[in-house]
Amino acid sequence: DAKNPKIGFSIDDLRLERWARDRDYFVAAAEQQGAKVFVQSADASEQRQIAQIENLISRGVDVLVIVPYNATVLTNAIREAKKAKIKVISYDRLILNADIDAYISFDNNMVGQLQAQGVLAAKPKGNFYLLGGAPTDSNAKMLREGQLKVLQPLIDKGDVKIVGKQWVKDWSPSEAMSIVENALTANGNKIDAVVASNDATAGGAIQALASQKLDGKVAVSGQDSDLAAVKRVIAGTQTLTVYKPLKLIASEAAKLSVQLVRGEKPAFNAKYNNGFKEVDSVFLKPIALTKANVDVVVKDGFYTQAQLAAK
Amino acid sequence: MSGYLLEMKDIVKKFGGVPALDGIDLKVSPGECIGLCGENGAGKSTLMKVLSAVYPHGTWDGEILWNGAPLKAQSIRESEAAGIVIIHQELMLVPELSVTENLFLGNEITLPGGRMNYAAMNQRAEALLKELKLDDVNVVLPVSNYGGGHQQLIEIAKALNKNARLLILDEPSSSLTAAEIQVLLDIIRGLKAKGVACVYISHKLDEVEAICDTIVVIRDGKHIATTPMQQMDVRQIIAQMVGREMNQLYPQLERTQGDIAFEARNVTCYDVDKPERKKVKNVSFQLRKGEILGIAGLVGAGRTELVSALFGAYPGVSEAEVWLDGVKIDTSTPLKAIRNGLALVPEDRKQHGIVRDLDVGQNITLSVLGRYSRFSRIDREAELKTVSEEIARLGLKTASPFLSITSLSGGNQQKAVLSKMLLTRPKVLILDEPTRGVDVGAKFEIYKLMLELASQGMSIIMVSSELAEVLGVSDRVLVMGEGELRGDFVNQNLTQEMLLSAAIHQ
Amino acid sequence: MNPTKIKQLFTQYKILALLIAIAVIWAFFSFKTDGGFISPRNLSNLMRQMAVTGVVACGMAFVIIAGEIDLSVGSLLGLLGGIAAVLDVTHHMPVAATIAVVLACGLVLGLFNGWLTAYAGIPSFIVGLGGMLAYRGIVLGVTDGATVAPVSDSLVQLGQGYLPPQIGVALGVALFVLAAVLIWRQRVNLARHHLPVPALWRHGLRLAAIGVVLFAFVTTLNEYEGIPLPVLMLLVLLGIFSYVATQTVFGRRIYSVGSNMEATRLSGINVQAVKLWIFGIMGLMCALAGLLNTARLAAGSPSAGTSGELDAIAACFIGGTSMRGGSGTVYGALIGALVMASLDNGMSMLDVDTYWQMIVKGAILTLAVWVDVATRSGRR
Amino acid sequence: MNPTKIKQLFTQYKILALLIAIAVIWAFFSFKTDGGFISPRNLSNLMRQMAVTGVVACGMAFVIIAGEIDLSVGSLLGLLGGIAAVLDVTHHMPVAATIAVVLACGLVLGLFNGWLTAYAGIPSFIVGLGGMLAYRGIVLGVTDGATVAPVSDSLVQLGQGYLPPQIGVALGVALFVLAAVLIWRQRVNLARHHLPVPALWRHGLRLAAIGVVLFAFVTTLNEYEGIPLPVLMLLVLLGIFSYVATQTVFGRRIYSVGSNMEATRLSGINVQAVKLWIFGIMGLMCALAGLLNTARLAAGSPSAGTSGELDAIAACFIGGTSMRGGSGTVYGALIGALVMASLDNGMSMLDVDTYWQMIVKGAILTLAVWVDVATRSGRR
Ligand SMILES: Nc1ncnc2c1ncn2[C@@H]1O[C@H](COP(=O)(O)OP(=O)(O)OP(=O)(O)O)[C@@H](O)[C@H]1O
Ligand SMILES: Nc1ncnc2c1ncn2[C@@H]1O[C@H](COP(=O)(O)OP(=O)(O)OP(=O)(O)O)[C@@H](O)[C@H]1O
Ligand SMILES: O[C@@H]1[C@@H](O)[C@H](O)OC[C@H]1O
Ligand SMILES: [Mg+2]
Ligand SMILES: [Mg+2]
Repeated sequence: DAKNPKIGFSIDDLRLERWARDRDYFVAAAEQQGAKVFVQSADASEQRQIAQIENLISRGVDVLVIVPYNATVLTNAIREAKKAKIKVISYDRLILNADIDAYISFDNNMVGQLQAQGVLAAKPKGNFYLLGGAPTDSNAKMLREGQLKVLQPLIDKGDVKIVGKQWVKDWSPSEAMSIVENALTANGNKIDAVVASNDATAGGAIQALASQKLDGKVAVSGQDSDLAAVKRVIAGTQTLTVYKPLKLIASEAAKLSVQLVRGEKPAFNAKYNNGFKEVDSVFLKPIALTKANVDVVVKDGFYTQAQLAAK
Repeated sequence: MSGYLLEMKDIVKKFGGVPALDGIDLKVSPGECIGLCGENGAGKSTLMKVLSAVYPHGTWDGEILWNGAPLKAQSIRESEAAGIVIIHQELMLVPELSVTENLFLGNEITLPGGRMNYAAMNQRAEALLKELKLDDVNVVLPVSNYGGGHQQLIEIAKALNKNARLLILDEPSSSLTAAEIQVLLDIIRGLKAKGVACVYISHKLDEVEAICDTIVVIRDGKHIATTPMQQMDVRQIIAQMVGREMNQLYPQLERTQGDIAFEARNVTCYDVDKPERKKVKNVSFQLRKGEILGIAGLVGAGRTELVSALFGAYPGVSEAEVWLDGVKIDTSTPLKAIRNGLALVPEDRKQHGIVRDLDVGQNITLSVLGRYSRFSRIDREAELKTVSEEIARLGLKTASPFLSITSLSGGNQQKAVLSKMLLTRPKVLILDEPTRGVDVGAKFEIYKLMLELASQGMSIIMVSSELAEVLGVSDRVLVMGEGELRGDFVNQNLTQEMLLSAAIHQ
Repeated sequence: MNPTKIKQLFTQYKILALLIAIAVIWAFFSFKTDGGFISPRNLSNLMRQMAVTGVVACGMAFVIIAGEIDLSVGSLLGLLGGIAAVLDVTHHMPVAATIAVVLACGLVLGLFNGWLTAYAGIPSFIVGLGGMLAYRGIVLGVTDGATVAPVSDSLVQLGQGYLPPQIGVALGVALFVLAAVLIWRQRVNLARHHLPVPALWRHGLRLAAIGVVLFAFVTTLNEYEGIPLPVLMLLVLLGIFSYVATQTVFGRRIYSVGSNMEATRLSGINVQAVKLWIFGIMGLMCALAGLLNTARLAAGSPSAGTSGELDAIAACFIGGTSMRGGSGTVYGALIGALVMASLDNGMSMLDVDTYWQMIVKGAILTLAVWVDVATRSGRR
Repeated sequence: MNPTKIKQLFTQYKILALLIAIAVIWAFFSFKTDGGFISPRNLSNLMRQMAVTGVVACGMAFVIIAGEIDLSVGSLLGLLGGIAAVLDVTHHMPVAATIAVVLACGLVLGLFNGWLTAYAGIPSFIVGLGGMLAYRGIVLGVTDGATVAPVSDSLVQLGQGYLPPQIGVALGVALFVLAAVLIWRQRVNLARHHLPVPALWRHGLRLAAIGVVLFAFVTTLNEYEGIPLPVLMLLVLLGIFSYVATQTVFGRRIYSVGSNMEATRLSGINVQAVKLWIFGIMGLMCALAGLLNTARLAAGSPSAGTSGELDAIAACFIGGTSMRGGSGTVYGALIGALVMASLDNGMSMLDVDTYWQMIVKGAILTLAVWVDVATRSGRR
């Protein structure tokens, strides 16, 4: 009911660090608004995610908040939800070809741009390796677009040479590590920057660099501000991580969900085409986090000073 | 036309370069029964596998003429189509399928659409089994419900069900009792009368004598002699087989018996699948030091169950109280049984005896490996020394202790299993059908060994379906029937008839 | 009843332990979700969720009974589903043609697996492992790593459609009659072969139980939207596979090959051909499952079916198919699939943490089989 | 040489087909990468990349030889690696203590798996399937889904360290001497038992081959940074496992149990204890592999080791371990792991598309085993 709405939160994969934080922030914010949250994690399986969404529907939730594993396969599940008059919000990742009510995310194109810019700030020219995200993730494509938007002019000019690019299945660190190890070998260590699309893959890449004693010498990007990544930024082995204030997106999303159920008008700031319709969207601003401004995460209460200092 | 149904000429078959058959000839006329004799490993089964295309044409050299025309069968299907049907030495039944399904395996009667015509097949199956006097077999039950003897008869029925012009029987009677063997021999006589030819392989030479017209003897893969049976007797066959005269089949050795050494009380076994049924009912018996106790009975009498329960090897639920030298011992697992002085040589060599992937020597030392090791490290020297001694002691025929156990003939595999258990130096040795499929020469060796062991004070229990053998070596004979003990005889003036009637009558 | 009697009962009705397990699981979840678990809607969900695994498990049961294993099915179903999506989305093929082509591809690929196992003599485990990689690679190639969508409505219907309620009722009645006839014929046959015929009340009880289950099944599903088409397909497959397994020569040979391949070969049966066709059927089932999956996802996804082989294999083993081949049933495999789907569904309804879900599911899998092993009579 | 002779050769030296396969693969990649593939640096990489799989494969070889299988190893190594990371990062335990605790956990969990298989009688396939889920669930619980980093330098050293070149050379020489002594002893023994002793030149040739390989191995790796510690660990394990398999009572029993469990039991061997310990060893290997993996990633990742079981199992089968148990070697398994790592490494150096990588890997897996099957002398 409208006073105490039931929210179903379907997450792709809790094996990726950031989603656990999203969950915690989201649940806290939603409960503050008087809502009850049911959380499900699909462990990177589309079948499981669909089944879980179906189950959430049969439990009679009022609104579904979904982090899709595969952006394209939820059409039927969402049609079921619509039939049951359930509102659907696409969280962080855009669900394609489906009748969703809202999309809330950071501007992923912007994240990609920040990543490329951050790396360029450290290495204005040279051999770049593009380490993409999961090929099933719509964000991965948007990130790549953003990265190329910044890099393409320099590539055309000849300042930057792309020596290789691969997608990393399920954003897996160990896969990222092998890819970079072999890229280093194939290029005789002549790689100046790795544009990694998130911190998990960046971690793998840096480990591969470390075994060549190249960590800190090669520029590496990332996103999410995972604790380990922020520590690496402080240590100088990772050039930047894009900080996306998860508390903000989570609380905004919680607010959005409750508003949709209560029939209130949320404050959207954009529209985005998902192949089915122009979806009302909320875009939040990501922040590039480097050694210079790393204290932002502490000020924001994202981490404590002690957490960052701990060895 | 030569008039022969089958002519095999100069057959040579090699395994990994070593010839198992070295230029063998065999001729069979319609209605003739050939007795194919030879020691274990002589090549009898191999020759028959060549004939029945288990080894397809091209994997051996030589020529087969069938009705005067060359036969180049590539598969069993083709040889069967020609009319050659074989009953294999090893049981070849599918345990999960019903008796009917087994009888018709590869030969099913079908309804349109590949449906099994169970009605027709069951009927025919029942008729077939009736011919074999197997009235107590229910054709719709899985074949695994029946024991070794019944299965062998079912196997025979399966062959009879095919339209054979030449029937090969490779040791069809190894787990049959006298009465059943008679039935089998009668059936073969009937077939002969209908013009069906047979090749009969058996180490029970009295059967061979009773049924065969011609004796073909081979030794080490070579043809030794082909002689009409009228000109032969069992002794001569044996002489041709082993290459020397053997004037007695059962060795004699003066022995004395000591006090009661072993006692089993109230052994009861419950059926594995139907726990309410008892397969062995409250059997108790005693055994003296140095005594050889034969256990006779019809197939399915529960002898195997009895001895496996004593050894902690019965797969179902069992109760047994076992006493050795006046002390109650724990024999709830084979390990404990062996530690407490028991040893069992199981009936089913393939399933329970040999370990296929180990070599001959490793099989022999399996039970006592700990003896040849320090800190778990095996002392190869000591192990090999023992193995060599054992091979010599039992006359085990093998080119080297490092050969795979599966490359040995059945009789020699049996010796290896026997040797393995003897190395545990048991006080009581239990042998379940120790000479099944073993040739006369080797049998003699095994009996001799048993007598020697007994004279050294070992007590021996021997389960056997061959009454002659039971009478030949035991000091005392127990007779079992339907899970009960039905007789306990001292082996003096005892006859096969007395044992049989005890087994049948309450 | 004393323990021995109970054991006997379990040995005789091997499926009993499983049914009890399902009953316990369902009761538990229903209690915990205030009946939400057994709501018509959720049961409908549950069965649709198990359909893909169920279809694969049907084929896998034959493969395992024949003493082989097929690890490539997850990738193969992904590939075939991907092909279906490409044909539908990119080439706008009519649905019937798409289905025909996909089934044909499935058969061919299955036969290829079978050929490698039976004729080239490569252990099926390896063939499966190789196929698992290769077929997944081909999906990625075919779809270019991207999800192919949106699939046409008529194809989607295959996964999301329902049988009209009246037809559902008719089906239920027909099945009940069939069960009655079969039980009757069984009694007649038992009597003819002088085997003990169970008391009439026993069989009556069984028939009544079947009737109740059928009634509950049809009415529950009709209360929601009707019998879902995938569930109908599963029922049809169950019928066909059980018939093949128990009534046809081919079916009996599957058991025979799995139980004693050497004896079967020496009986003059072309065991290679039998194996070839078993894998062919497995391929067909992968095609069906792939179509279903694509219909359900309304898209061909390159990662579809990942680790589907484990689910299917687990379903077979939970359902009492022997690891060594030679014994097992198709209905057992389906019940196994149902157990797993129930666990997934129930726990997700209870909002259990993922990691707890995994732990519990792992534990229950093991436990279920352990109960099965322990209740089978006293073999050691 | 005529075909029969060649077949005989392959039958006698089962590993020959594999070595040739590796040679072909290496030659191909070296050619394609202009020698980049066999550069010291890449070979060093290659071997480090195969270390984790190799360690697991050692344990898995025993499990498979004993006629069982363990599907839980991927999750288990993830869990143990996760524990290592937590102890190191969160609790700042000294490395030695971390290693000790993780090894102990590995042993205990392995024994638990073994107990379920051997004593509770649950088929190992199911135990593994359950463990695969449950252990992964526990990792997620333990790490709360977060990557645990950064791991202390001394732990990282375990995965990234190198042996000083001199020690490497010394090791190579020692191994060569050992090989010479072993071959010599074999000759003496054969002679003493009047068994045919192969011609001296044959053994000489073999020794020379060993010498060349050792020399190439040590110098190549020294040319880069020295023998990597994980590779050293693999060598040590190879030595220990081969010794156990061929020289000890326990090893003999592994083969015996796998070949004919019933006969082994009837020979008075506690087959349950043997199985228990085999799984215990498997657990230990998972602990080592988990430590290595965490050291290599310098982090405990909740997804570490996913599908590691398949790699290890594939390595064993490629390396000639029989699916039915009873035969196989540890060095075969390691060579199998090397084949797969070579394929992965080479193709990723060539920047082959992922989907081609998978297709090729799948095809080559199957092909390798097929060559192996086909060259073994005719079964009949
Ligand atoms: N598949 C095989 N591989 C290698 N050697 C074999 C094979 N089959 C049989 N042999 C060898 O061929 C020889 C003949 O064996 P065969 O089984 O024909 O003997 P047999 O006369 O039937 O003996 P038995 O009376 O014990 O049955 C034996 O030395 C045996 O070791
Ligand atoms: N190892 C075993 N495992 C399971 N069942 C067995 C085993 N050995 C024998 N049986 C069963 O025991 C029953 C009788 O077998 P068999 O005919 O060998 O009887 P037996 O009592 O051993 O006969 P005999 O008195 O001739 O030794 C059969 O039902 C058979 O299936
Ligand atoms: O934050 C990232 C998210 O946007 C992406 O979709 O998945 C990977 C995460 O790291
Ligand atoms: Mg023979
Ligand atoms: Mg018996």
